[in-house]
Amino acid sequence: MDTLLSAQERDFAQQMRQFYRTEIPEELRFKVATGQELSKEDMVTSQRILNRQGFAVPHWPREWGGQDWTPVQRHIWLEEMQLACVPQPLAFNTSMVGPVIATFGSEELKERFLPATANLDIWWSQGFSEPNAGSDLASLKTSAVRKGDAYIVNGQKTWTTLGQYGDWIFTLVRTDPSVKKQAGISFLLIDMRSPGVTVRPIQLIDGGFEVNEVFFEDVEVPARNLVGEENKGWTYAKFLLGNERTGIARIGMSKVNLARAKAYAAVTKTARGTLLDDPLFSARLTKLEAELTALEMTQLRILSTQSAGADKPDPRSSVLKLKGSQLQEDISELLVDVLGPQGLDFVSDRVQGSGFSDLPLGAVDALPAYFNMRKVTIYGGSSEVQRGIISKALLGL
Amino acid sequence: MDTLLSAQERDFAQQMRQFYRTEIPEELRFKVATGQELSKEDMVTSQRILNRQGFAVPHWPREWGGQDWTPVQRHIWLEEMQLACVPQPLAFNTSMVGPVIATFGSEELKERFLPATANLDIWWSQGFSEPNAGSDLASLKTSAVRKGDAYIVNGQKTWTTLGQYGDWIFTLVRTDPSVKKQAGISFLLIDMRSPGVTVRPIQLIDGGFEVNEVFFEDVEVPARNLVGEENKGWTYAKFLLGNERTGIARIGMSKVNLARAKAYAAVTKTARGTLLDDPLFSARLTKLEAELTALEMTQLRILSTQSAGADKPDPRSSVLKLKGSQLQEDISELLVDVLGPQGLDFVSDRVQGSGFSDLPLGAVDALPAYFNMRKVTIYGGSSEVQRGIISKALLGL
Amino acid sequence: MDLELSDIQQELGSTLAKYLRSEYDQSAREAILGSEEGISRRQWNSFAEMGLIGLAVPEGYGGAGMTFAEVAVVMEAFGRALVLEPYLATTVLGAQAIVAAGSEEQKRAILPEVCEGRVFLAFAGFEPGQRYSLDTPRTTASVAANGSVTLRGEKSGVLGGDVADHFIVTAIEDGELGLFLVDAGAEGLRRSPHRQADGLGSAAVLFEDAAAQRLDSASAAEVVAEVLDTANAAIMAEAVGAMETSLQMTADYLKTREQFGAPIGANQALQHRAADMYASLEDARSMALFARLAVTAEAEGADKDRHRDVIAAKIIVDRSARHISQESIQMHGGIGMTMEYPIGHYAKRLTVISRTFDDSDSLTAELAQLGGLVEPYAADLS
Amino acid sequence: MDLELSDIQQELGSTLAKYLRSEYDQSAREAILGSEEGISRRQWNSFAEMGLIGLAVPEGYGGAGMTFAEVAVVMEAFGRALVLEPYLATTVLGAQAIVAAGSEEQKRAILPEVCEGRVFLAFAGFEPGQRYSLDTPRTTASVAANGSVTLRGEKSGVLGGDVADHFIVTAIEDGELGLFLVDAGAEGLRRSPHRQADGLGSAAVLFEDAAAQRLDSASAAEVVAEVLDTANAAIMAEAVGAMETSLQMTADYLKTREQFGAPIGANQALQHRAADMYASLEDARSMALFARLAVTAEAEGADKDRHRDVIAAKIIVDRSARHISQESIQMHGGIGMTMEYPIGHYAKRLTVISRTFDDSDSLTAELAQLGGLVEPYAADLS
Repeated sequence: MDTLLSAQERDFAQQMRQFYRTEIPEELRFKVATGQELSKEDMVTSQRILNRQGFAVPHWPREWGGQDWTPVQRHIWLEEMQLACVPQPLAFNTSMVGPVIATFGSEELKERFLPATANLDIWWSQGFSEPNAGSDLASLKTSAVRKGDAYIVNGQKTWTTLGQYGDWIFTLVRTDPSVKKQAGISFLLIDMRSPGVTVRPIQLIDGGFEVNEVFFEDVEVPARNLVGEENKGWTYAKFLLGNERTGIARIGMSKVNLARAKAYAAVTKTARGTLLDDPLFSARLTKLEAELTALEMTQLRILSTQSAGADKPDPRSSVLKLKGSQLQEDISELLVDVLGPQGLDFVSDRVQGSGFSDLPLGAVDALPAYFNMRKVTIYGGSSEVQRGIISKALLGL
Repeated sequence: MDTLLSAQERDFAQQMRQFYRTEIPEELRFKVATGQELSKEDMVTSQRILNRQGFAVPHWPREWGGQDWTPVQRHIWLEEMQLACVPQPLAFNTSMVGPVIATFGSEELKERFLPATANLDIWWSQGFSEPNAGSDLASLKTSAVRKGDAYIVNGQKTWTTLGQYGDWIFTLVRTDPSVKKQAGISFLLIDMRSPGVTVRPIQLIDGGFEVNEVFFEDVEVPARNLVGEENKGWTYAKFLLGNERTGIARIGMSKVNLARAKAYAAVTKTARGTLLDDPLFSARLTKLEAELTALEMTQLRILSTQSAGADKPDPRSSVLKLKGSQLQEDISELLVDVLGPQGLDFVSDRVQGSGFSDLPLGAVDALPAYFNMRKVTIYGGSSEVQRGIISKALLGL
Repeated sequence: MDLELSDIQQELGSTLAKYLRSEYDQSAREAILGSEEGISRRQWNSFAEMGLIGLAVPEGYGGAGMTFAEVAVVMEAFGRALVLEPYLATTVLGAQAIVAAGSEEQKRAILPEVCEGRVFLAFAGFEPGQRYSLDTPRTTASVAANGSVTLRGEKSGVLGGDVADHFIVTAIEDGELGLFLVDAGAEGLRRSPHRQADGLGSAAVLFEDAAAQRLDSASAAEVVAEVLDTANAAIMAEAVGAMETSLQMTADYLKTREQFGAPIGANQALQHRAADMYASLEDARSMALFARLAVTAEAEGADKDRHRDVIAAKIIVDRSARHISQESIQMHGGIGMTMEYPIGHYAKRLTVISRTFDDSDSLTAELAQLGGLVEPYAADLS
Repeated sequence: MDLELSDIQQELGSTLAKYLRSEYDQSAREAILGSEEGISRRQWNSFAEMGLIGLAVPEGYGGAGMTFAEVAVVMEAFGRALVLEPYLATTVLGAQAIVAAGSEEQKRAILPEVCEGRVFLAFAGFEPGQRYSLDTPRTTASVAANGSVTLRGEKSGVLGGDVADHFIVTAIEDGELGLFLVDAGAEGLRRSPHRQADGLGSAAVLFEDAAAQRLDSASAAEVVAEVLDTANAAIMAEAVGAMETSLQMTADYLKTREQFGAPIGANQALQHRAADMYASLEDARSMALFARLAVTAEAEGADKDRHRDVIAAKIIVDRSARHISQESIQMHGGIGMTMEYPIGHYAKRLTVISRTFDDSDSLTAELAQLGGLVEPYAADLS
């Protein structure tokens, strides 16, 4: 895609590439490249290196560590990061709560939280979803009742990703139950070490504990932790969810995973050569490569439109999410199928006991990743929600 | 599938096979086998031979030419007919109007019409659909107003298949516009040579003229041509449409077409051998073969249930239509792709001018058939209607 | 033509279903899954008492002398309940191999114990780096001067190999494929137990001059082919059970889960997709039956088409398993991805089944190579 | 990065769109389709007057000296209107081949006439029984003692061959691929005119010692490769135009056609499928652009990837064309199958486009053979 970039953009890409590949510890990037789980420390280490350089929150206002980059530069920043297998800055901090505080928070909140958020000194968790809400987010029930200088919070959140690491949680809470559901919601920041906060991990079918339930029982939250105005939370949430879609197609990561599938297939022997030579396997792989290229071009087209100054809702963003998530799932399945019968166990290490053969490349992560990837067509606006958005734009019905 | 049949059923199949392959002129069967269009005479010839043997309307009451066959025998009768490439009895006569007259008609109507209908002495056309009705059949507007001993019919029907050959047309007409739409409909038989009847052919994208519009302008229809009771037509129509689904999966025909694709591919040279050896082509073919086998087993399972005496609505019939029509379309596409670039013209003959090579097998009919087959997921209860029926059975919502 | 279950099969199916509903519900299964061995020997004893384990073993060796048709009924019921015990490994693969290839003495020594539920068997055929190929193992058998046989080599993906008491092992002896019986306690045998994604146990097994007996009452290649075809038919029946329950659960969820003030099943887009799942299930049911008929056919020449029919069936069952497992989770949303909720467990089993013994690409290529199902001359007028 | 159309391109596109809306509407097109030749020479003259035919021909030969990027704008507009005249044959295939391979004299003799709309060209490369292969024609060129060249052989699927005045023909001369120019009136040339399913004209052409001139100012194989890549990029642009109109028509139909008292577009199942069509269209649009960029790239080494990028693009465009053409008819129901209603015409053109120059299987196999698009070392940390 390099040929589409201007000379300056190519320089910028080169600079990013260089930075990522020399400054971020290879050991971290190797973990990402081979699908290993990152520890909290890994993510903190990486984000702090990025932040030192101003690469953690480039889309934030300049005074809080942002950069005046063009949409294309922001794309290059993220794409090169993914291609270099650099752990991404924690989205809860950088794409979600950070921009909300920067846009709607008081000066005091900004000073208190933004630098620490950019540097991952605070690990934020997200407290939006509730057990019976799903795509109907606004039907949330967690209540915050004002009592003097504090809110008393009661209720339950769920699907809190990496909540086990969380220092603070940004929540949507119902502050006025008497009005229609969107109108009575506020955006409240809660210290997770407050008495009455309990985090319960949920095991997923990939075997891991990525998400959590968070319970609030008479949790006292200082009123100054309210972002913006009371009962305006839904507006802030919509702003946040709009940001969430940025980069959601994860094209760079999908490229890396396709490249892995290709590299592994090339060393996988079959009766007639390698798996990469197998006509059916390579046809499937090739079609995915073409699909991914199409999606990348769509992303670039959107960027080009944005660069030309357009700023209205674009149903092509929904195509990015719809197709990008499907591709992530399909590629995860391809990685499973490279392994054949040796990819069916949940194992913690490719190296087996003495005398036993090592398991093939990908044997540890491919199948768990396949199951984990089921989430990408569900979260961040499910595929069904995206189709609804597109058909609304197309038909207006 | 022979091994699933009892000894008697195998004998029966053998007898059918023998009859079809010796009694029906090879020239007719060759036309069917190679996708050529049949003339009216071809169809009449074939049906009369079948009728002479009692094989045109086996599912009718015995006194009107039917046979007391089991569901399995009826299946064998049709399956072997399709495998032998015998032109099928005209559905409008044998599956549609015949059973309606036999079940709901007066003795006089039966005597007047049934023998001639079975023998294709009368060619029936269907007058149900109207231009703005589509799947919402009951919203039909063609009116029949009683005037003395006759109805005066005004309105328009469409999608009348082979209406250009029609002697008579069975219609749904509105006899009472004052009640809810299903309640005011009658089932009326109209002589197409009556003054005021006009047939206008509609050209389809396959280049042919398979369907027609039929216009009625003050057409006087004797009241004795009413089937059953006035305003009960919707009941008879539902009975008829229920019958229409019989054999709609057309598995025998799909087998013949897959066999054609296979035979043609085997003589189609590619850079590395024949098209039948091409891994991607043969994978696609093979999957279709497996799909077709699955559908055939589903049909047999339904038959087995019927033979065991069950007689309630069975959503598996909708699966037959849904999957069977999709397969017909997919196989028609495969036949196009066997031809490659030489399948893209509409031509009337494989043999070209002197000195020019003959066109490959299938070049005349494959692409027109592909376009024509678009109808099978639309008519007889579209795929969308079938999904609705299934989900209703599944969810009851 | 009669494709209905016989009275005996219906009785077997409903008795077993009743048992599993009360004794093998979600919480019982969870407890087994969380246990050290990952199986319940108490359940296994119950299965033995119900006569399930020796169902297709001749009566002379302690079995019930029935056929694979009855085994398929059990597998389908086990699929509905996601039974974790090594029935496929012991009854379908192991016992069948011994019945087919064992000497009278070997059968008498092992089969009665198997039928009584006292020992587990496992078939060790697949090897690291060999994918789904079974024809040319690198494991070798050597004969010592005293006539004793020992094996050297490594097997992987040995279903039930984590708990097996006896292994039925493929190995090359003098350039020919052979089948061998190895005691799990034999010196020179080591195993590395694994859990599959679906919770079922398997193992890699290392043979370092482990003592073995030949199972040579029939051609090893033929026995392996027949046992694998039967095992494939068995997991198709199991898959149908698992898909049926998946669809039922999904339908129930669509009917009861409310969003935006209505059950999510009120969404026509989901209704139509549920209908497609139903169609997929019927395809799979039909082809599981097709495979069952192929492995139980007694007509002349039926074995010629057995393998072809089984792999054709598996192509469809795998496709349906993929479709139904993916859609069930999608329609459940996040809850479907949790271990606490059963639907994901079904998806995991179905995902593994469609890659057990072979995968879609290998099946498709093989069926094409066998010439497919439709004769190209069907279009002739002969 | 700037992927927007230039001002000139936008102007070209909107002028042409305006012209086609008023002069090439459904009834105008129907009349052309029903005419003897199946094309309108009057329209062709208008296209010439608008400078479209010689758009990418150098100014010295009567053209406008622009690039393929502008030709793509024309093709997309033609796709929206389903233009029947042989623009692809004459401008994209024919003129480009002569520009690339003709001598100065040959270019001066032919190109000005082409640009003025006075002659049609056609590229005769495909042969009966050779499917999509262009490398090894069986047509041969022989040189007489007096140096004159004649061709023997048969070409098929010659786009625009029914009306062409000059053919650009591939043939083997002394074991090497060559390009030749043959006058349509040459003795020994006969053609059998055909209409494609989409109404476009083509022909089989027989050369029986027909007199020819060599086009040998550049390597024939390279010229053929480049011309075909460009032609593929051109039909992708056309396909995008046709798909865009198909989707728009389908959306309009869903909004306006009522059934059971509501627009059929109120059915959520259809809404979601329409959304999938939109996503398919965007994929195709992106890949048509990708192909256009590949054939117009001037960066160093860009030609290395040109063919690879073009075929990758065509895989997606074909897939989208299939999806959108099939779904548009299905959503229209019976009316979509009639010649009177335009949607079926779009489906026919899209069906033909996805089998012109190559088909999905051949493209997929070729792209795989070229190594695909993603470098396997992307996963490295290098």
